[in-house]
Amino acid sequence: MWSWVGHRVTGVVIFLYLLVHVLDTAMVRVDAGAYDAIISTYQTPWMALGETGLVAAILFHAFNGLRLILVDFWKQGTKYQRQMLWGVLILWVIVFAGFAIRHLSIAFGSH
Amino acid sequence: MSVSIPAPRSQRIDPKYKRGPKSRGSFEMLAWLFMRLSGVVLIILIFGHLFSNLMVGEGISGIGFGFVAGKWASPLWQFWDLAMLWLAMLHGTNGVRTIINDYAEKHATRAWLKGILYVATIFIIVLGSLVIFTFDPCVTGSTLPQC
Amino acid sequence: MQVHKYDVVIVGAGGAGMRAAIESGQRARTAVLTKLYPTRSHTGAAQGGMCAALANVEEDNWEWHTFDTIKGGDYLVDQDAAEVMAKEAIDAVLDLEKMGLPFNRTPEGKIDQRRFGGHTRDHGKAAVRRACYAADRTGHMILQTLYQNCVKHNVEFYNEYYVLDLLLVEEDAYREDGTAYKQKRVAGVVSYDLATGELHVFQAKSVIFASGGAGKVFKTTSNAHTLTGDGMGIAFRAGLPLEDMEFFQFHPTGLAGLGILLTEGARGEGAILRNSDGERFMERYAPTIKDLAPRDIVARAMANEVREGRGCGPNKDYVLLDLTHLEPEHIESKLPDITEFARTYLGVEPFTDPVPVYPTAHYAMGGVPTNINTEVLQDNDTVIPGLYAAGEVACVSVHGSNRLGTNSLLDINVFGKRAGVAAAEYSKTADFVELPQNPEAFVSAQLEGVLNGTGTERVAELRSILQETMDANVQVFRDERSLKEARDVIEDLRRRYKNISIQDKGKRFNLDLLEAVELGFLLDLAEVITVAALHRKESRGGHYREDYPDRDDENFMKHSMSYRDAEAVTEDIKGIRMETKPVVFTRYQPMERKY
Amino acid sequence: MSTELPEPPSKIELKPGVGGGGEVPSFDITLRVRRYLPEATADAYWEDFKLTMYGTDRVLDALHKVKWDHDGTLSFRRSCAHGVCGSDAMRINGRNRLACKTLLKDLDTSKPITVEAIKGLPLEKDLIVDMEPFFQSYREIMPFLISKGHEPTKERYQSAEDRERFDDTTKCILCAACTSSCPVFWTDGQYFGPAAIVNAHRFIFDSRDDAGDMRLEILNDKEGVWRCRTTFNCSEACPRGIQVTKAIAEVKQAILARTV
Ligand SMILES: Cc1cc2nc3c(=O)[nH]c(=O)nc-3n(C[C@H](O)[C@H](O)[C@H](O)COP(=O)(O)OP(=O)(O)OC[C@H]3O[C@@H](n4cnc5c(N)ncnc54)[C@H](O)[C@@H]3O)c2cc1C
Ligand code: HEM
Ligand code: SF4
Ligand code: F3S
Ligand code: FES
Repeated sequence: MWSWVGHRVTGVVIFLYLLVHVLDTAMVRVDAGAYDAIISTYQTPWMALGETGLVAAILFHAFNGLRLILVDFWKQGTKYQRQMLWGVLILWVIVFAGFAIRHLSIAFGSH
Repeated sequence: MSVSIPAPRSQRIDPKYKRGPKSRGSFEMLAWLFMRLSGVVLIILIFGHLFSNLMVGEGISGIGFGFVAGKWASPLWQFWDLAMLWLAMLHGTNGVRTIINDYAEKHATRAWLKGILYVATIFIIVLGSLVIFTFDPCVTGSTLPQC
Repeated sequence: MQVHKYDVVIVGAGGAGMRAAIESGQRARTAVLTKLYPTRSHTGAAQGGMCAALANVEEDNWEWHTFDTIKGGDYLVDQDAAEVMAKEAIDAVLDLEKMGLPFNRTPEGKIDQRRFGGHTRDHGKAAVRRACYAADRTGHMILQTLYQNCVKHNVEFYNEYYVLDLLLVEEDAYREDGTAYKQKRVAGVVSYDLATGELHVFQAKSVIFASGGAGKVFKTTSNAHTLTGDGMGIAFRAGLPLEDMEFFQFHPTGLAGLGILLTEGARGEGAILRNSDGERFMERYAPTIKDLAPRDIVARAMANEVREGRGCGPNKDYVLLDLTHLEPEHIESKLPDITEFARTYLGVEPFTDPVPVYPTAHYAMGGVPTNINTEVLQDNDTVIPGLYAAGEVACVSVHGSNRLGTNSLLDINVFGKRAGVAAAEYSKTADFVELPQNPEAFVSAQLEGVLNGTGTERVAELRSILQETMDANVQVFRDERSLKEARDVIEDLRRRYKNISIQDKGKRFNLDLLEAVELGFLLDLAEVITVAALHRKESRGGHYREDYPDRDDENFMKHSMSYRDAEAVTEDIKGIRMETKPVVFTRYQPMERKY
Repeated sequence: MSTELPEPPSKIELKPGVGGGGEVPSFDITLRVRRYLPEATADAYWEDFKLTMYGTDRVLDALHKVKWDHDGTLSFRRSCAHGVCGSDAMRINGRNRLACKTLLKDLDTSKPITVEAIKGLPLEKDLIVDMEPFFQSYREIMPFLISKGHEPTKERYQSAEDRERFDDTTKCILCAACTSSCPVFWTDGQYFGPAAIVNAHRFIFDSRDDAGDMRLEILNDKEGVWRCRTTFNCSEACPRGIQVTKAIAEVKQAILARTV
């Protein structure tokens, strides 16, 4: 059940972010300077942390989404759902660690 | 203290447990299918997006107006972002629609929330598409060399 | 109080009640009153199978089945009834299959059959494969299938309605020879809605009793907590006789100490019993069919082993059921549930270790007397128009003094169907009998009495004393001393019962109140069982008197009929009159019962 | 097919101490029950009972002990006491189980054992809920064999493999442990719920049945299978070990296969 709660929460978080993200990207159509100003707030360490969280959410949602798709379409899916959940978590930790190291070092390093 | 309570169980089925009318067609099935198909495609799109924006080169620090303009100069990236926008929005909207259906108990609340959701979705999709299609590297404030 | 009117009212939604409802529901306006949700009925606990001479896997015919039933019942079986049952068995099974029951199949796709205790080919020559089954969940599948078909036919259920009284009126009538008698007629039933605490009177042209057994008079029993003999108790209080109540079946293989049943099908599939010496002791008691001898014989053999010091365990009070020589896959496919019971409840792994077992109170052969058309009798031969009974509550009598395994699932289907048809047909020709004044008066006074009781006795305590004394004194072995002891304890409990009080005074889901009412039924029935057992000074089938170890056809080849009668005194008990009823013979003469 | 086996030996050596034994250990527990007595108080509350129980006792025995020795007003349903009738599904330590199948010794007895009614169905009293909505969903999926064509005189034939196809879902005892553990069912109670789908599955995949399409049509609904979010709570709760989520997945596939 908790994997589902996680999936739902991350889904909503990503969705809300997406709304904002499209709006801010829309600034490129209005004024290039304004866009750069907005983007520069993304480049502050605080926002970097937020970005990292967002990517964590996307990664979990994506991997777990794949698991759900396998549960639905692969014959043995329901049998191995628990193992696959472990797989999702392990994959998530690895990929996320890789991302966080790179992203945070860039974000903090540049300031 | 004793509270008065209505008789609990009627003979047959209490009207309040009656299910609403059956939904026609296979909308829910198609929505379900769409979630899975778009999910698979989104993985590629989003991972590609994240990778090219945050991992390659200077990562987040490299992003700016110029970066975007450079990307959208290529039709591949235009198409990529357009597909991502549509799929993610529809996927997300449908996801949030299920969530609203789950948690909003009253019919009116449901209708309102979904109304807001759909308006927001349409707005964002239209806006996003316009931005991608009508992108102009020489918009006001642009400091790109070609302008 | 509310009054409802139906053509047919069925009391109980177990196998018998729902089989009747399927028939009756399609013919007449029918209501089913049940104290449990239908699928909670104890028919669902039955495991092993349901016999019918389908001859799907080997040669068989219904006459052999009749013979086995009669012999198994130690010749106290009414042979016309046994013939009806064995003959209609075949259709009963096929009906269920057509309703959708998922039987296990043979390689050709027919219904598979397996061996079961006491079922033989050609009058006892060898064990025969006659039991149709669905793994060890036959009863579950029957109950579900019947409920499904009730849903299909839109049967009206009143769930969690406890029937607490039967409304009978008496009329003057004359027999053919001119003698006068009181003819009873059925007007309806009074029930209690558990959810609201309201009384509902159901007026009906026909009433079918299908309320199941009474195993809870004993402590160690395979029966559900809710099998408190309500139907029998109600009939007895309403002045109807109870037939053959001394015959109670003890199933050999209950999980030791718990009573949870391990089906005889286990032995059908090859499991055997062993004592503390590792000896397969059934070879001594029934040299031909050994572990597949009828239940009474096996249960006594087990009790005897324990009594003679060859029991196992710290208290040497049980024997072992050994499945270890069987293929695990075979057990897992044929007996999945019971192996799980052994694991869950005793922590024993049946594939590697033998399972502790001991006889457990299982089945009431006796009950409300009916003829083969399921019409209830008010004496040896007078039918009560409109009143029917089927299933464990009834005594047709197809089981005589000992029921063969699988014959009860058969009984509920064959006679349940007959009852449903007969009750519906009767309701088409009959008028409603007028309800008596204040039909609910008796029940409401009784309930008020319990609710307002300020005594010091607790229901649970009285019940556990009763159950313990019945286990100790009226079990597999009985004698005059033990029975008298039980009788005295019951008498004392009846006195104390007048002085009970309960804690829940509410109207909603007051199970405290109903447990008190149920205890009343249990006490009545325990008393009848004990008195009838004292009265029958012989040993036959499930009734074994150590002081009279032999069958005595001369004096006791007859059914016993217990009546409630304030005037009478039997075996020093006031209020019960014992009479007898002849056994119906068609073609099988009594022989010594040997296996 | 009873295989013909060689006669087992008349006598065997028993392993020492076989058949269990030794003193049955006793232990103390705290049973924390969610009480709701609408005739006395408007709100539900927790009540603790301290009990001494024995080795093979189950949660049902503890509840009986409370009812019979301490507080007769405690109300709960039960009948068979060995996990076959489906009366006593309840939430024990936060998980749906049958009280009669949950041995106390398998729980952590150092902490209070919490017992409450199953969720999502209207609460009536203590551990008793109104089961009608649950059975209503069950009835709606047409849980009975519908077979067109004329009836054979004898049984319909069915191969052992065809019989095996739906074996898992025939085991259902309608205890509602699954449906009342489903977070989607908790939300508004409109979802058909896993139990109804399990019972539809039992007929959809029965080779003798001809109405599979109608059932698929019923479940191809906004309250039908598509509401399942594969949370697996149902599979974990089922006391009969039915692979509930798998059954639901198979029904989804069947609907897809039939429309696409
Ligand atoms: C563990 C076990 C295994 C068995 N295995 C086999 C087997 O393998 N083969 C075989 O042939 N037989 C077997 N039997 C015996 C057989 O299952 C039962 O005898 C038979 O199912 C009884 O069916 P019934 O319909 O008469 O009663 P039940 O199924 O017990 O139903 C009784 C019904 O009456 C209702 N009721 C009771 N009192 C009242 C009241 N006061 N008001 C309203 N309703 C009431 C109950 O709600 C219930 O619906 C087994 C029995 C047990 C206990
Ligand atoms: C990265 C690739 C993605 C994959 C593989 C994926 C996969 C899925 C799947 C399979 C579901 C259905 C779950 C179910 O039916 O139980 C789902 C639900 C959902 N997704 Fe995604 N998704 C992805 C990206 C996104 C994005 C970008 C958003 C936000 C815009 C999003 C928001 C949602 C929401 C809100 C739900 C509903 C959750 C629920 O009902 O519990 N997803 N996702
Ligand atoms: S599927 Fe399992 S949990 Fe659900 S009702 Fe059936 S038996 Fe109970
Ligand atoms: S718990 Fe509910 S969400 Fe689906 S997997 Fe089971 S039905
Ligand atoms: S009491 Fe029957 S399932 Fe628990």
